[in-house]
Amino acid sequence: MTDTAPAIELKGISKAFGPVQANKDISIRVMPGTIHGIIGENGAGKSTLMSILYGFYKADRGEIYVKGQRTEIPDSQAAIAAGIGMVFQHFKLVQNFTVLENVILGAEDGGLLKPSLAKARGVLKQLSEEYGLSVDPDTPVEALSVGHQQRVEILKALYRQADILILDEPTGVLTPAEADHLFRILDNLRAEGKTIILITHKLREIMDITDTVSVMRRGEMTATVKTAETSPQELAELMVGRKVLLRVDKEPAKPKDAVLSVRNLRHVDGDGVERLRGISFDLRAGEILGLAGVAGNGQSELLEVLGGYRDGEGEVLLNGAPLPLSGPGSDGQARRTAGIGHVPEDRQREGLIMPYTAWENTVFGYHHDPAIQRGAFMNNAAIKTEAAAKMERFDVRPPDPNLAAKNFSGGNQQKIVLAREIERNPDVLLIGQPTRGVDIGAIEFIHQEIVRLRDLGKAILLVSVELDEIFALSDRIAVMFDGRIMGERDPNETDQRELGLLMAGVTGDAGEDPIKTVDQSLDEKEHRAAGR
Amino acid sequence: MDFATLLQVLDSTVRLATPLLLACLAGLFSERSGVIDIGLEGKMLIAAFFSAAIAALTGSVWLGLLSGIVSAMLLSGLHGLASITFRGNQLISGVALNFLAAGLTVLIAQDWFSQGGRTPSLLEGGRWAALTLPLAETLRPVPILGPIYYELISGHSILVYVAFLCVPATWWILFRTRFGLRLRAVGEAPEAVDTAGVSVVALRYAAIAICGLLCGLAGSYLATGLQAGFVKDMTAGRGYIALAALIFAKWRPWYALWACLLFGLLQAVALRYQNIDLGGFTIPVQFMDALPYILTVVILAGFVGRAIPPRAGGQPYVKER
Amino acid sequence: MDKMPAWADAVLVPLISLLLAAILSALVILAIGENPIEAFNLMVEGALMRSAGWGYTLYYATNFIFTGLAVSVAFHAKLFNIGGEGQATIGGLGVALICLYIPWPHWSLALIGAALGAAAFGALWALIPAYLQAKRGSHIVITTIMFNFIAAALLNYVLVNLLKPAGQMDPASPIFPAATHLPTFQDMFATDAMPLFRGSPGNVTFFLAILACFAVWLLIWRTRLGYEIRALGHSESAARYAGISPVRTIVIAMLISGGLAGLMATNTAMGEAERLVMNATEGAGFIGIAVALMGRNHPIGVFLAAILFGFLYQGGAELALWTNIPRELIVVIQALVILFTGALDNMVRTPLERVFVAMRKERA
Amino acid sequence: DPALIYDLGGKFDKSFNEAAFNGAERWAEETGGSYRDIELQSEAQREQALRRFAENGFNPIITTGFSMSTPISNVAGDYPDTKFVTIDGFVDPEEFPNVKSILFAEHQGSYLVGMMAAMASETGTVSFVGGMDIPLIRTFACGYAQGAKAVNSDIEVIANMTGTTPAAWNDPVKGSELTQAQISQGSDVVFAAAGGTGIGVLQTAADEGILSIGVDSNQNYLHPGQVLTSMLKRVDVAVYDAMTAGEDLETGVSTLTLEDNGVGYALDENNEELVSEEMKTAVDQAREEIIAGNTEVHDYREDDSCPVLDF
Ligand SMILES: Nc1ncnc2c1ncn2[C@@H]1O[C@H](COP(=O)(O)OP(=O)(O)OP(=O)(O)O)[C@@H](O)[C@H]1O
Ligand SMILES: Nc1ncnc2c1ncn2[C@@H]1O[C@H](COP(=O)(O)OP(=O)(O)OP(=O)(O)O)[C@@H](O)[C@H]1O
Ligand SMILES: [Mg+2]
Ligand SMILES: [Mg+2]
Repeated sequence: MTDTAPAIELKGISKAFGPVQANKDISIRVMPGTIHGIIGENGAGKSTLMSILYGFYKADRGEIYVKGQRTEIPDSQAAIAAGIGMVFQHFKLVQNFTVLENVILGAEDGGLLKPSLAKARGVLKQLSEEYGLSVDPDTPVEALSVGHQQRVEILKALYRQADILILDEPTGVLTPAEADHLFRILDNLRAEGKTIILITHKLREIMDITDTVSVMRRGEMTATVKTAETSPQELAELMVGRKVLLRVDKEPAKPKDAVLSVRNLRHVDGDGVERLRGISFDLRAGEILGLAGVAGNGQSELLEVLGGYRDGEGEVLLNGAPLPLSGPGSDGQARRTAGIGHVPEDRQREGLIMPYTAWENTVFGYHHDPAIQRGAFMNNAAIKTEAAAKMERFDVRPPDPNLAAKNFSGGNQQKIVLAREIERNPDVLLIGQPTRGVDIGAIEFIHQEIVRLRDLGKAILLVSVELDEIFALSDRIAVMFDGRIMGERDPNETDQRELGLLMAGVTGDAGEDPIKTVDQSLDEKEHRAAGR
Repeated sequence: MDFATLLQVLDSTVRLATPLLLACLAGLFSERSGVIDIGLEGKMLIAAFFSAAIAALTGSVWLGLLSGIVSAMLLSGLHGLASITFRGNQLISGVALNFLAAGLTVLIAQDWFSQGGRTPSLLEGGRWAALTLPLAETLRPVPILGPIYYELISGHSILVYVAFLCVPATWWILFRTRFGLRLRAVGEAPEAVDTAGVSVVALRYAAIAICGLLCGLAGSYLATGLQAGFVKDMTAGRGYIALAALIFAKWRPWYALWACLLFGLLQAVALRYQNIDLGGFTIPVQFMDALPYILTVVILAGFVGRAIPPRAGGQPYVKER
Repeated sequence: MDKMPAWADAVLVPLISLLLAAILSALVILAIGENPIEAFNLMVEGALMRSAGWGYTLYYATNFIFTGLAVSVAFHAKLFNIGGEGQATIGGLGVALICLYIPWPHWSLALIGAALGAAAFGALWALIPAYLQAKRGSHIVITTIMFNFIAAALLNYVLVNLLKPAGQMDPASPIFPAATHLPTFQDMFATDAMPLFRGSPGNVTFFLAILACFAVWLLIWRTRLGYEIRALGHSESAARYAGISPVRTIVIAMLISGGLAGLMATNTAMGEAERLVMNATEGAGFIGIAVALMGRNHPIGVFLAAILFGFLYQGGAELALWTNIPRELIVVIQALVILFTGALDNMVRTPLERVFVAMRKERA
Repeated sequence: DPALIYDLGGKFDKSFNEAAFNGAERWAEETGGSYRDIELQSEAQREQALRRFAENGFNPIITTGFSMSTPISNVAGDYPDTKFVTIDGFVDPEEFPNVKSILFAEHQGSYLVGMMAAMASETGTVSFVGGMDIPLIRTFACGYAQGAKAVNSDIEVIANMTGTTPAAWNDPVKGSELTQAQISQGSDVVFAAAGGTGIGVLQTAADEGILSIGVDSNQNYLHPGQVLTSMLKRVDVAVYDAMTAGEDLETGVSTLTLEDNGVGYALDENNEELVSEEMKTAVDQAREEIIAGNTEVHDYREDDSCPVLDF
C-alpha cells in the first residue's frame, strides 16, 4: 500500500489576511482511506488551511495535489469536482430552505428543479440507511437542531460524491453522545475507503479516531505524526510550544453567605424559544461556581440574563435585595452599579468596542460613573491616566492606552476586559470563557487573577466550554442541559465522564441507555423549535 | 360610482400599475439575490429618457425600447460594480445612481434636443400603440363582461401585457428552476452558495442584469407607452413606490402584483378626484398622494403582517476581512 | 495593525475619490461640447471671486452643514438617515409657525425661538422612523424615504389649505413679520464704502451652523451620549452588554439628527425667503449624505465638504446663467461624488491599503 | 441688452414660456439684437438671476410667471436704473416705479374658445383641465364655462385641476388621466390650461379621438386636425413689445385684452377644417360685443367666484 499516491498533498501553502499571516509555508500529506487529525490553538490557521483546500480562500503561494494530480482549486466548484467535501466550523446552510433544497443547491441536474429534487430524495434515503444519517428531507433547516444541521452538511458532501471529507471542529457543538454517533459514521466512511480530515481541539478525539495527526501553531505546521506513536501530552506540547501545566494552585474555598440567589429563572429568546427553564442556585461570597455544559444549553443565556444583557423572569436576589429582570433598571449598567461585573464570552462582539482605543474601552459599561465626569463631559484625561495604570497592572502589551482595541492580540484584548471588570472589585463577577483563544502564559495569569478575586471574598460564576478549566478553577460545578441545571458536583468527587453524561441530559439512572436518552431529549427539543 | 366610471378607474389603475409592477419585479430579482436597490427610480428614469430619445430620433419604438433597456442595464452594472465587485454600501450606491440619472437625462436631453430637458413629442411609430385583443369589438355588447373585456383587458400597449405576464414568469423562475433556487439562496446565505461551488458574484450580476432589463421596460412604458416623450423627472417617485410595493409584497411575485395594483388604484383615484368627500369629511388629495408611503410604513412597522427581507440583503459578500 | 494610517483614511482616500469624480465630471462637460476648464473658471469666478458669490456659496453651505451633520450623527449610530429632506421640510413648518404666530421683539430672540421650533419639528419627523427602527426593526432607510414623501404631501396640504394667504397664487406662507428677518452678511459686513455681499442670501445662520459643528463635535467625542452613540454604531451587541439601550440611543441619535436637519429651515425659510415655500429644501437633505461621506462624519470634514458643495451649487448656478450647461450638471457631479466617496470607496481604498501594507513590510 | 427669465416650466413648454421665447426670437430676428435668457430650476435662483442680470447691465429684465413678482419686489429697489417686467405677476407700481406688470384678460379669450367648444360638442359635455389650482387658472375655467353656456345653456362643463403645487404645470401623466376621466364622463372637447401638463391632455384627446383646445401659444400644430383651436395669450407680443421699447420701457400695470389682441383664438391651416364658418361668425361677433362692452365676461379674480362653475 505504500506506493499509492496520497489522497491530498499540500506543498508550501501560505496565506495572509492583510497584515495577519494565517498560514506560513505549510506542507501536509494525507493517505487515502485514513482519518487525519489537525489540531492547534485558536487562530493557528487550521480553518484557513482547509478553506484553501476547499477553494473558499485562495492561497498566496503553494501547490495542491489531489490523488497524485496537481490540481488548481480556485473555487469550491473545483474542489467538489476533485471529490473534496467540507463541513465548515460555521455551517453554510440556507436557513429557510428545506434539507432537500440545501442538499441539491449547486448540484442540480439541469435547469428545472423537479427532477433534481426527486433524485435527491432517493439518494438521501439511501445515504441515511447506509450511514445512519437520518433527517427529514422536507424540514426547513432552521427548525433542525445543530446536530442535525451538521448531518445535512455531511449529506451535502456525500451527495456530491466526495471521497475526501473535511470536518472543521465538528464536535464543538455536539454532546458527547452525539459526537460518538458522528465518530461511528466517520468510521463507516473510512471503511468505505473515504479519506477524512478532522480538525478538533480535543486530544481525546484525536487519540480515539485518527490515524495520523498534524499540529499547527501560529500559522505553521509544527509536526505530523502517527497517532499510534504519540501521546496527548506530546501533542499538547507541540501545540503550545512548551510544557503545559493546566493546574491552578489555590487554597480550598472559604465560602460565606449567599450573595446572589437565583430562583426559578426563566428566559425566552427572540425566536420564542425558552432558553432557561427554571434555574435556581445560590452563589456564595468567596467561591467559584463553574457552569459546565455543551454550548447552546443555556449557560450563555444565564450569564447574560444575570449580566443584564437579556431580560428574564423569576427571582434574583443580590445581597438579599431583588434585582429587576426586565424593564428599567435591568440593563448592564444597572447591574454594574449594583455590583455585578461581567466578562462576556465573546470579547470582540461584546466585551470591547474594537475601533475604540484601549482607554475608551477601560470605562466601557462604567462610563456613567460620576468619578470620571467633568461637568457635562467625560473626563478623558483622567480616564486615560487610569487606563494606563490598569494596563500596567494587567501586563497588557503593548501598554499603550491610545491604541485601538482591534490592534491588540486576542490575549491582550481579554486582559483589557478583565482589567476593567476585576479592578472594579464587584461583589459578583460573571465570567464567560475567560481564556478562549488566549495563550498559555496569559491563561495562567488570568486564572490567578480569578482566584485572587475569590480569595478577596467575591462571588464568581464561571462558564467555560473547557472542562479542564472548569475543573481547575471551580469550587462547585453545576451542569446545564437544555435550560436546566441537571445537577451539582464537587470537582474533587466527580470526573469528566460523569459530567459528560450530565451534559448530555442523562441524570445517571443505571437502567437507561444514555445515547437513546440523548436522542430522545434532542428530538423533543427539536419539536419545540419546529413548533414555534 | 357607476359601472362605467369604475371601469375607467380600473383601466387607469392597470395603466398606472404597469410601470410599478415592472419596477417592483426588477427590485424583486435584485433583492432576492441580496442586492438592495433603491436605484430603481434612476434606472427607470434613464430608460425612459433613452427610449424616448432614440424613438424620437429613429422613429422606432422598438429601437427606443432597446436603448432604454441597455441604458438601465448599464446603470445596473454600475450598481453591481459598486455593491458586488467593490463591496460598497448598496444604499449609497442607489442614492448616487438616482442622482446620476436625474442629472444625466436632463443634461443629455438639453444637449441633443435643446428643449429644456425634454424630448420632442413622439409621433405614431415612436410610441406603443394600443392592442385590441381578438373579439374585443364582437364581445363588447355583452353586458358586464363585454365592457370589462373591451375597456379593461383589451386596448393596452404590449408592455402592459408583458408586465402582467412577468408575474407568473417570475414566480416560475424563482421557484421552479435551478437559477431561481440559487438566486433565492444567494440572497439568504451567499456563503452556502459559494461553498456549493456556485459563483456568488455571477449570480448577483445576473440578478442585477434582469433588474436592469425590467427597469428598462418600465421606463420605456412610461415615456413611450403612457406618455409621448420624456419630461424631466418623469418617474416622479415611482421607483420608490415600487420599492414600497416590494416590501408590501414581502418579496413575492404574486403579492407584488396585488401590491402594485393597489398602489396603482390609489394613484388612479388620487388622479381622478381632487378631494374625496366622504359625507362631511373630506380626504384631501395630498393624503391620497401620500397613502402608498403611509401604507408602506405601516407594513414595515409590522402592524399588518411582518415583512422579512432576504437575510443577506444589503450586505456585500466579504470572505476576507 | 491598521492597514492604513489614519491620515490616509481621513484625507487621502476622499481626495482621490474627489479627483476621480472631478475627472469624470470634466469628461461629461466635454461630452456635451463645452470646455471643462472654462466651466471651472466660470464657477470659481462666480462663486469665490466676488463677495456676493461667497454670500451664495456660504448660504448653500449653511444648508449642507446642517444636513451633513444630521447624516453624520446618525451615521455614528450606524443609522442611514436619508430623511433629511423631509425633516428639513417639516422643520420649515416649525419655523413658519413660530415666526408667524409669535410676536418677536427682535430677530435674535426670533432666531432662537425658530431654531428651537425647527429642531423640534425636524426631530419629531425623525421620531417615528427612529422608533420603528429601534423597536420593530423597520429599515430606517426605507421609512425615512417614505417620510420624505409624506412630509412633502403634508407641507403641500398645510401651505395650500392653511397657511396660504387668500388671493396669493403660489403655495407659500405669508411673509414673516419684519422683526424676524435675519441680518444677512450684507447687513453685517457691508459699509457704504465697501458694499460687500450685495443681495446674497448668506446670513447669520451660517454662524449657527458653525456653532452646530462645534456642538456636534462636543457631543460625539466629549459626552457620554456621544460615547454611547458611537459604541452602538460600532457594535450593537457590545452596546447592549454595556447596558446601553439600543432603543433609547437610536431614538436619541435620530432625534438629534432630525433636529439638525430641521435647523436647516432657519436658513432657507427665515434667512433667505422670509416665508415658507414649497420645496425650499431642494435636495439639501440628500446632499447631506455626500457631505457626511466626504467629511468622514467629522464636523470639520463636514464643514469643509459643505463649503465645497456650496461652491458647486453656486458655481453651477453661474454656469446655468452664462453658458448653455444646465444646472443639472451639478446633480451629476454630486452623484459622482457620492458614488466615488461612498459606494466605490473600496475601489480607491483597497489598492491604497495594499500599498501601505507593502510599504510596512518593506520597512520591517 | 434685454434679458428674459422663464419660469420653472421651462423654455420649451410649447405653451406659456415658449410664447415668450418666440416673442424674443422674433425681436432678435427683426432687429438683429441679442438677448440672454435662462430657465429657472430652483426657487433660490429667482432672485439670483434677477440680480446677476441687473448687475451685468441687462435692461429690461423680462420675467414670465406670477412667481417672479415677489423676487422682483425684493430686488427692484436695489437696481433703480433697471427696468423689470413681470408677465402674469403684479408688483405695486407706486412702490417700485421701475417695474412693469403685464396682465391678460384670460377670461375673455377663454370665453371665445368656450363658445367654440360648445358649438363643436356633440355630446353636450365639454371639459377643462387646469394646471395648478390658482385664481389665474380658475379665471380661464370660468371664462370658458361662460362662453360654453352662452352657446348652449344646458351644456355640461367639467373642470379639473391637476394639483396645488408648481409640479402641476409639468405632469403630463396626470393630464392624460384627467382627460380620460373626462372622456368617460362624456366630454368631447377639452380645454387645457396647464402648461406642460397640457401636452398630455392634447395627446390623450388626439389618441381618443376627441377635440382639444390649446393654450397660450398656438398649439394647433401639435395634432393637426384634432386641436379645435388654441386660446392665445400673446405673451410673445408682450415680450416683443418690451424688448422693442428697451430701456425706455414704460412701467406700470397694463392688462392686455381682446381689444388690443392680447388674447384671442388661433385659426390656421391645422384647424381650418374644424372651425366652421358659422362658428367663426358667432365667435367674432361675440368678440365685438365684449370689446364694445355689451357682453360682460365675469373675471373670477374680481370676487373669487364664478357664476357658472363650482370649484
Ligand atoms: N476571513 C478572514 N479575514 C481576515 N483574517 C482572518 C480571516 N479568517 C481568519 N483570519 C485570521 O487568520 C488567523 C487564522 O485563523 P483560522 O480561522 O484559520 O484559525 P483556526 O486555527 O481555525 O482557529 P480556531 O481554532 O479558533 O477555529 C487568525 O488570526 C484569524 O484572525
Ligand atoms: N482582525 C485583525 N485586524 C487587525 N489586526 C489584527 C487582527 N487580528 C490580529 N491582528 C494583529 O495580529 C497580531 C497577532 O494577533 P493574534 O490574535 O493572532 O495574536 P496571538 O499571537 O494569537 O496572541 P494572543 O496569544 O495574545 O492571542 C496582533 O498583535 C494584532 O495586531
Ligand atoms: Mg477554525
Ligand atoms: Mg490569538
